[in-house]
Amino acid sequence: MSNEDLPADELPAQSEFVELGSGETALVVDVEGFEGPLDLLLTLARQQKVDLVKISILALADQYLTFIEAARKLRLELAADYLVMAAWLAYLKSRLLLPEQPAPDGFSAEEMANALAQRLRRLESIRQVAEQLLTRPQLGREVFQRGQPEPIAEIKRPQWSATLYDLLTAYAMRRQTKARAYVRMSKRTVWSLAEAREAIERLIGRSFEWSTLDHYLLEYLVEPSQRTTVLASSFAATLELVREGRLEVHQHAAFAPLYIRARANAVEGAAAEAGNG
Amino acid sequence: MSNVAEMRVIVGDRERPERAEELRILEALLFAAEEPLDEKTLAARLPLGVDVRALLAQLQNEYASRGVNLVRVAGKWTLRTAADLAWLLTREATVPRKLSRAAVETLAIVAYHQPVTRAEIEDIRGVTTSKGTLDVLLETGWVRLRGRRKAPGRPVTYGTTEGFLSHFGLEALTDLPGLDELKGSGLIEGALPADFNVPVPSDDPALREDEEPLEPGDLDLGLVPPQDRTEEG
Amino acid sequence: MSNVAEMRVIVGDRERPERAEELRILEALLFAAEEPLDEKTLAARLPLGVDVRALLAQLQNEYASRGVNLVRVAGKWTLRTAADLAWLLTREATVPRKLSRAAVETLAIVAYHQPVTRAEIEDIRGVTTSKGTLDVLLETGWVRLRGRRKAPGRPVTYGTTEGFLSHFGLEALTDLPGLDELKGSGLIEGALPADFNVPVPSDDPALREDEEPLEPGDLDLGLVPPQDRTEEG
Repeated sequence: MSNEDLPADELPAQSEFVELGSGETALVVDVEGFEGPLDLLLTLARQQKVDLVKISILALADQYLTFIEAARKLRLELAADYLVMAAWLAYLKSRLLLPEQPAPDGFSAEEMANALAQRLRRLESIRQVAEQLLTRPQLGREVFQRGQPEPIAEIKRPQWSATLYDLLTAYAMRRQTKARAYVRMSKRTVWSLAEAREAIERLIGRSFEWSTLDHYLLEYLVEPSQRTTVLASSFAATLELVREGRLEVHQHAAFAPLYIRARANAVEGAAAEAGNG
Repeated sequence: MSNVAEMRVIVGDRERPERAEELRILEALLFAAEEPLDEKTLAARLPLGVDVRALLAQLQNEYASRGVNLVRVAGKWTLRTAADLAWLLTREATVPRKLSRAAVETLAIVAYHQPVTRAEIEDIRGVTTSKGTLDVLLETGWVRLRGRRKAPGRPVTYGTTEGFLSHFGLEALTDLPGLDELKGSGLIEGALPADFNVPVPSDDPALREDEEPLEPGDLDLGLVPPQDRTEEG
Repeated sequence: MSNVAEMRVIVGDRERPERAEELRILEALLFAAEEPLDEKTLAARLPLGVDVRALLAQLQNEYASRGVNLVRVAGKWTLRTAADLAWLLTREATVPRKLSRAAVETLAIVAYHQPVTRAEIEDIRGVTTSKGTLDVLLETGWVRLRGRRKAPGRPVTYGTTEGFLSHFGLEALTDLPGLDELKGSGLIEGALPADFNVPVPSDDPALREDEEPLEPGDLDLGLVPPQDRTEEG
């Protein structure tokens, strides 16, 4: 036999050959080349050169067993599958040779043999159709699609979404924040003590002349609405600065103008401080 | 006319059996090629002595009226979709996008305070509103240009559309909650100045007394999408 | 010669408006596409009320004698080079990896006996199918996991894909070569239980009565590189 009649598109590497010396058929087999016991059986069956329907299972079983015997003598490693098949064929052979008797599993030897023949036919036919399939023009081998397809460009159109809740939350939040911001603005019309103190320190500076607090305030803070708060804060800040010994304050009588001036030593001290800073 | 048609039929019929095998080869080569092919490459695949240039001219002519044309680019030949069918090769896809916070806020202000100018929106929001924000809102189809305010600079006034109502599931603009409802739902809470109010919105399409109509050309402002915006997303 | 050419040019010019625009669009779509298109997709790009099937038939006829043919694979339409020009084009083709004999046989069994389990494949081949063989087939994209057989062990069922039909230029699974003979000789039933008398292979994505859906994770089986899988587990 030869491997050429195998419907394979790829022949296995011929690694090992076994020649059976019996003579009647020069059986050259490559164990590595078989795809399992069924494949081996199919190859052997083809040697009977008859339709698989009319195959002699008995002869086939003999051939298979001969092959396995030879392979074992040569200490070829055979997969368990092959040996299982051999055992089963030996059993089948014995059944076929004996007069028919009811089998333990309910199948007659004839039925078992037919089932095997059917399996072989099925394998052979699938190989035939596989071969036919492969002879079809294949994409990328015999037929080609467009080499430079022109892909469809996607123009993305945004579909905007927002919920009524988003809308109302955003609106309420913004209006509210804005409204609160105005309230804070109106508080600025009050002059804080810190602001007053900073202003007085800045205004009097190094002036050692007596001058009225009113004079300073009217000159620099003319807005009438702020006079009260400015005067109150300034007076409080002035008293604090006096307590710290940085200002001198003088008043002739109740409700008379307040005179203030910087204290000389305090200014020196402050100047020294500023120098250090 | 019928003469021409007849002639075509005859010519067409005669052409088919005469059509050179070389033309089939040429067209298969050009179809399968992954890049434009030059005449030398094509000639190498054709029977010796074939006039490649003449064949290409014939093929080009055959394809001229078809959906695919044989064109020459950089001295090489390739099949290309006919230029007038380029639109076939684009597909519009809608991409869901969420409005930015600034846009949602501006939209709400337009809804409640319409007709409203950009300066008024900015005054309410307390921040500058970018041109892009209003453009996006115009693109949504929820905001429209109403007219112009009769005031120095004649600023454009904005209002909402029917599309706005339908997107937000409002039967009418007056369905927008008022101050009491906003307070009731907890969206506005805490102390507010006495003069704080939420206007009763109206999208009456009739221009108000202080509005005048838009001029032709004003409408183009936000309705024609700039080319790049479509690609952006 | 110059006369004929001239005549053709004139006819060509007159022809342009006469050839249905729909045919140009159809041809452009099919030329541009990266993969076969179904009639629905084509119809969506054509004017309403156009008989797509009739147009396709006309186009198929027009292209029948050309170097590029309009063919139907997996129920979809695509342009492909004429099969008789294979000799011309194979030279530059990157030949896809050749399948082993075991893989080819397994592929055929999956195609003709689907939905089929690994045990059934092994029964037909009479040999254990290595995991690698099925992996290779899954990798080609021609074979897919369909579901699980409602049977002890819930084995996975395999079937072919559209890519399989497309690769072998089959319009449908019923076009498989030799299918009728296989059916006639009763060799197609394979190991299907007697009460499921379905004598024809089917790649219908709908699961059969004796199949149940895959679970999430099953699909990773052949698609994730093996080393990742082992790390995971």
